[in-house]
Amino acid sequence: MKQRPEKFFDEHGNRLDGRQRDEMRPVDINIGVLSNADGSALVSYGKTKVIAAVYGPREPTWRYNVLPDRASLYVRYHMAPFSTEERKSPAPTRREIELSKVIRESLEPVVMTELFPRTAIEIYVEVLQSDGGTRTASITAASAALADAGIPMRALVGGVAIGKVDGVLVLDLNEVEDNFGEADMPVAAAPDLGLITLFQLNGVMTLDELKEGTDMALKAIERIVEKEKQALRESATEVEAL
Amino acid sequence: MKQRPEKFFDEHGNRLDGRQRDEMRPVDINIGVLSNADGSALVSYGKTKVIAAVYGPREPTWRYNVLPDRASLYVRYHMAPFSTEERKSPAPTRREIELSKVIRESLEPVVMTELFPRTAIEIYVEVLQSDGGTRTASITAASAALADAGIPMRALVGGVAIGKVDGVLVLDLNEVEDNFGEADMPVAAAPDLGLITLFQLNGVMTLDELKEGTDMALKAIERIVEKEKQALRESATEVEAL
Amino acid sequence: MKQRPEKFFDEHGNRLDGRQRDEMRPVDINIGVLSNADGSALVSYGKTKVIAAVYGPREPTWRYNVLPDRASLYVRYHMAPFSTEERKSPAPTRREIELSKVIRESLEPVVMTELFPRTAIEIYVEVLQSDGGTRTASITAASAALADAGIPMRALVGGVAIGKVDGVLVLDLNEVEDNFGEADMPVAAAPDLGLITLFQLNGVMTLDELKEGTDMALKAIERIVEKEKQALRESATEVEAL
Amino acid sequence: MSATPYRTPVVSKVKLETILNMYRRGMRTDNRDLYSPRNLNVQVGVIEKANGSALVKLGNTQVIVGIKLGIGRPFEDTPNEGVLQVNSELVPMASPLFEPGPPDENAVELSRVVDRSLRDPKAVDLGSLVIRPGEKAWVLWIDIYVLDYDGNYFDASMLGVMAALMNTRVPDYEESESGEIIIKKDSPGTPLKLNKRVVLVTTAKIGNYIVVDPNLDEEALAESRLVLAFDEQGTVVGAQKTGSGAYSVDEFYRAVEISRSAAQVYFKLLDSALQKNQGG
Amino acid sequence: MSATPYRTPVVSKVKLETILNMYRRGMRTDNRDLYSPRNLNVQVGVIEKANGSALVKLGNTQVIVGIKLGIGRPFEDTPNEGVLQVNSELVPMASPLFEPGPPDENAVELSRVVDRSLRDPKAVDLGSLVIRPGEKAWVLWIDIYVLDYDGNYFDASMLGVMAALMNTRVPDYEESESGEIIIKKDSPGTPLKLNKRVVLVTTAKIGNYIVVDPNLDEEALAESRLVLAFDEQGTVVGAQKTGSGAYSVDEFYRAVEISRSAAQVYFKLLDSALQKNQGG
Amino acid sequence: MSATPYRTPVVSKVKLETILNMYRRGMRTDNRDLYSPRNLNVQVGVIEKANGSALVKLGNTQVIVGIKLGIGRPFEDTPNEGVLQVNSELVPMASPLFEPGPPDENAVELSRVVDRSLRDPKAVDLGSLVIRPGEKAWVLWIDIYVLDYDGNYFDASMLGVMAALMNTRVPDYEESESGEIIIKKDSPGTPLKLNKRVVLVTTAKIGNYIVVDPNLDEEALAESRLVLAFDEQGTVVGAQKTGSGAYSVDEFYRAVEISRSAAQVYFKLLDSALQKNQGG
Repeated sequence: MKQRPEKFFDEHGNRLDGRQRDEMRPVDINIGVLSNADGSALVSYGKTKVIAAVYGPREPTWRYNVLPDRASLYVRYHMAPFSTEERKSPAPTRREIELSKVIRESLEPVVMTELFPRTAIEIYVEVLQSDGGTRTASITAASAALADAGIPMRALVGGVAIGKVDGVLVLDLNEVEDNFGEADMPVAAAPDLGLITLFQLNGVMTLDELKEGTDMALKAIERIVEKEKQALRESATEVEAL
Repeated sequence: MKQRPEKFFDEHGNRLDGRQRDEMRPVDINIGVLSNADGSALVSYGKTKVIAAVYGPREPTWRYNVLPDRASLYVRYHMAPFSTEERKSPAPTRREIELSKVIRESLEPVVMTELFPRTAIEIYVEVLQSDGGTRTASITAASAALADAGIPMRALVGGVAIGKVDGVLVLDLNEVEDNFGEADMPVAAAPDLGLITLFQLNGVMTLDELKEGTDMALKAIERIVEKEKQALRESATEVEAL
Repeated sequence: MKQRPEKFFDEHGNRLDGRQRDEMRPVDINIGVLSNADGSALVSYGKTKVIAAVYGPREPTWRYNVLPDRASLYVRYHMAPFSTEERKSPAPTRREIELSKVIRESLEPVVMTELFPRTAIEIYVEVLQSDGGTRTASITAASAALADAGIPMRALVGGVAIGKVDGVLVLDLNEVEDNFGEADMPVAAAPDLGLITLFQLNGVMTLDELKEGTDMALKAIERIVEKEKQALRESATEVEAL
Repeated sequence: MSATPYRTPVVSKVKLETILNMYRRGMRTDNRDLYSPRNLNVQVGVIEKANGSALVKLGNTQVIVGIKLGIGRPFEDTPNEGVLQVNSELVPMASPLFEPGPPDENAVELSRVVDRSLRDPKAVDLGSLVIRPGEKAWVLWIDIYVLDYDGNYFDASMLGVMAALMNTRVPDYEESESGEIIIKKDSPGTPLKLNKRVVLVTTAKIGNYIVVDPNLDEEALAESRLVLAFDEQGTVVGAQKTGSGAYSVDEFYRAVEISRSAAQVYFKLLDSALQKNQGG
Repeated sequence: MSATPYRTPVVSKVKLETILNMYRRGMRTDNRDLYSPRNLNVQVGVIEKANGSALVKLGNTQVIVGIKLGIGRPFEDTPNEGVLQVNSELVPMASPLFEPGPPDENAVELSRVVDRSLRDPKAVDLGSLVIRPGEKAWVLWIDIYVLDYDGNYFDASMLGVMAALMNTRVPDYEESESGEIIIKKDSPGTPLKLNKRVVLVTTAKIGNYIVVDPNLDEEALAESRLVLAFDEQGTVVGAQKTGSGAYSVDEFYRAVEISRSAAQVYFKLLDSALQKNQGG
Repeated sequence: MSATPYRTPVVSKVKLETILNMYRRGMRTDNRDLYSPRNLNVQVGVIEKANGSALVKLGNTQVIVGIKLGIGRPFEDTPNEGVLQVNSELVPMASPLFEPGPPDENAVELSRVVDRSLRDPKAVDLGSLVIRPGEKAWVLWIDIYVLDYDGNYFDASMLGVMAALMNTRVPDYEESESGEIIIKKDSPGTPLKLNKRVVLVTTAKIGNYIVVDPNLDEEALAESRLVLAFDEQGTVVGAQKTGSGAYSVDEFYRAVEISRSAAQVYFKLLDSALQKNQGG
């Protein structure tokens, strides 16, 4: 366990890693990093690194679970044993079970599952390194991987977590801010549709803080989805260039 | 762990909870306590409280297990984590696996499964509080819930446990008598058919004791099944009155 | 845990159990020891005792796993809890999972699975006593049980492990030689076809040692398969004699 | 693996129309207005062997909560606190939608949302549950059992948890010479210390409407639900969007405001249900 | 979840008629009368590495029992006793009716019936297995392996357990300076102390008949079975009705009486089988 | 239960013919000769939070290896050594042939072959990882993650393990007064001590040909594969035949010779990939 820092801001109001309160960590999106998957993306938010792969639409292995009017979405959020401070057992934890669910529910509003009845679209997310914000980075990666797989989507989705540390709202909280802060509020949205698709709050906030935080998240998500689009465009060009 | 009592009877020959040796604890049977289940019953023998719910006959979820000539009976006996002295893990124990089996086998002789081939009748029993005699109270509850679900039965079933403490046979043993007594003999029967449907002995008895105990149990079961019938009649009247 | 012996050979160059370096332990093969299984064999290499049973070809229980052009082979290698020095939990270990796989793969080259499409041939091996060489004894037992079940085979298979102790290659290593030696090299082969069907090396060998060891194993396997044939002939005669 | 649910109750288009028509007139099929929860009935102390317990009926949804205290070890990073453990089971008797087996993703989500909504605002005074710092502490097991499911187990469960916690007594104990903690079985004990009370408020988004405390039909029709935790001051102490739909920003803020008002209704319902229970 | 069995051997109506006809004449298909068990063959010490072991053949039903002693901790409520653990496996090689995997309800029932029938009459002197009260004790692992199943694994298993227990030696040990218990591997040890011997007697109810030691066909035809545990004095030390049928009170008492006589036959068969085994 | 695989990639007869035709001319579909492995690309230190890590691409097969050091207890029979633990996962993102869930027989086999090939030749100096003999030692967790599977995860995994081990630093620590080991989180640490380097070489037998480092198509066509572990001196330090086929003695020795040469190629490829990585 790391120690709780004495304070979360220096004398200039900067955060421990030098960022301002409404500043993202460097975001990196890499499309098509795997050869077998139908689509894939490697996304990093600072030291947080996740990889997402998409298979489908394909005939489901678990037949009993077929939906007659649309595709079933399957999501597995999983942390690599080496991704955490202490080695993590590979068996799925209750946290991973919950996160798989909320990530699925953050993508379902945008995937056009009605076009592929009786099929499965499988999304596998592996957290390679965890430094805060893994679920929101996973949503960004899954969205990009879905697009890379050519699966029709109403819009792209991106995610980011808002934190509250020393009573101040901060954008894209890192692990120390998450572990020792007062609140962690992960948000995902599809800016092109104006839709919030994930919302969780783990901590305490006034109503005003909740609104301020949500607005801060939505603005950042616009920029993240812009990055997604750019990465997808570049990846398409690459293919063309081959 | 409770302590072993010094003796199980007071100077008047009464048991620790004031009962005489052939006296039941107060029996309470409450029909139709759940809205979703096709039938349900809440049964208490003193502090022992169990609830049973019945679904079916319905198309089985586990298809491979279909019987061509009758319904399959499914029974799950399960203890709530808060039902026992020390908190019980919700994972099924070997005891719960065995008890699910013997409860199922105590009901199969009376359920007219031959009327519903290729279907499943599911019986879920939850022990809410355990103070001795949970399996026999569960059988009584399951029998009442089956009747409440309108499932045709040859007869009602009831159960009670005979104990042996300080060398004396007692009716409807409670937890202390069970834990520290010499024998626990749970019996279930369908008095209207004159059939014993459950019989177990956990302890040591002479042949005479075994017979005396069995007779004592069968007499008590007659009274328990009377209570069942009365509760079912009252519940039917209630519905009528609506 | 047993102690590591000071040396593995006495002054005459004999091993701790009196054998010479290229000497097998007594091999015993007993055919048809079970009444239910379609074929069975009890095999001992010294104190190592394994029993193998074969069912099939029969309709597979696990339907999804049907192969359209041949039978599926199922192998379970399992150790009885009392077979080892310390009691072994009956839950399958990673070792048992791996050994089930390599035993299956050592038998597949000789079983004429193409004659029975869409069926399952199940092979159950139970190690009753483990004293080194259980996997190779299991292969011998499984081969004999397959033949006893009347399943057409291209050839019989036998197995034996080569060890290296005090720098010397030895045939059919026992448990002490396995635990404290420098190498354990299990080999299985079908001598009539000149085929190696199992090869593993757990330890360190020069290329020359590896070749010398392989040759030593193959020669021993010829004798083991001869014993298998003899046991099968005698068992056939017995049946005739009934 | 989380999968799109397939065992969902089927609700016809006609029913949807009927329900939306009623909403237009500010009404619901079970005679409520859009922002009122169902009737609440609470019985506390139903499990005498537990340290605290409550049976809650929110409409036809029934939840039983049992609380057990046992001796354990504090977590390494909180040596001065007792241990809070929340577990929930959606037992198969409660609904044809539930299956036997270990907790599925829905039961896990319920446990974790309740857990966070208690833990983050420090609703339970965990500091009062330490026995010997870093060595011995009470483990507070909260077991939620959904017995009958007619929609909205979130709110019903948290009301049950609150009633059970308020009803919980921490047993007296003594230390043996060798330092062992011996619980005095039949001692009166002392009431568990709570810092604040918390409720969960679930709203469902159906068409353009936001309704409080959805019943089973409404849950089946809802695109999405928002579960918000509030304390009595109206501070948000937890949140979870659940379900496969999404919210516009406007809808979202509207749901938050509606929930905040409903939270105060729940606190009042809980108080009066507890009073009735004590009176009865 | 316990389910009505579906993998049961199918026995034709014709066979049932044949069998009942024979019963009428006091005979069975395998040349026994109604109240006699099948032939018993016992080999002890078959697993040299176990502390005790036996291979039992009751007709074509084969069971191997291995007994292991290890160092463990007494249970808290019995600080002066060793720990008895009974486990059984119905391994898939034994029958097409058995499946691989963790013990199912039948294997669990077998373990628990054997366990209770040993524990309640104190058949094993567990007091002799304590090493340091409350701290160290022998754990006596009894592992039952049904290798070939032609009906009635209850009786065969208990005969195997008895033969193996009578064949078990408790290893010698010494305490190291630090208080560790070091087992002397190749020591002769001392025989395990038994207080009494116990057998299980299974009777099947087929039509109006009660038959002892049913074979596989008879089990398939039986409405129900009664498993009774007896000591050599004829005291009942355990009981279990198993199977989906029921007993009239009269049938039940008849089965008890028949079983009680058969128990004495089993004790004799066991003795002579053990004698033969030693002689051989 | 191990079952004949059924989820194998289907390769047409035509493709087999094409491939064999190319082999006859000493060529392969991906422009290699029969005995050359694919291109190797290695990135070390990709997981900053791990004590060592490497991402390896062998052709299109990608493997990431993470190494974690934690404080544990030496095994009883090796009180003077640290503990080596190898675990691998064939995660479902890597291939439509892989399924989610606990490691299957293939993942278990991969873990165990890598483990033995490190353990038997004492590749890691486990003696340097003991902290207090018999009491405290480093546990070296090697986690292999196959991310993209285009054949031959054995060789790719071991190359990743080697690169990650060479990149691993053992943290500094201090002992508290009470004897606890406190890891200094941001200390530079010291490089892990390796005694030797090991590679795995997989050859596939296709028709009469033996080819090194088979890709996915070749694996699908191969009757059998041989995995051999070598150190830099060419000593064999492990072996595993895998797959449902068999080898004639001649083929077998041929495969061993070919593998031995290929091992040296792997060592060179690894060196130059590491150099490139450091240079970049």
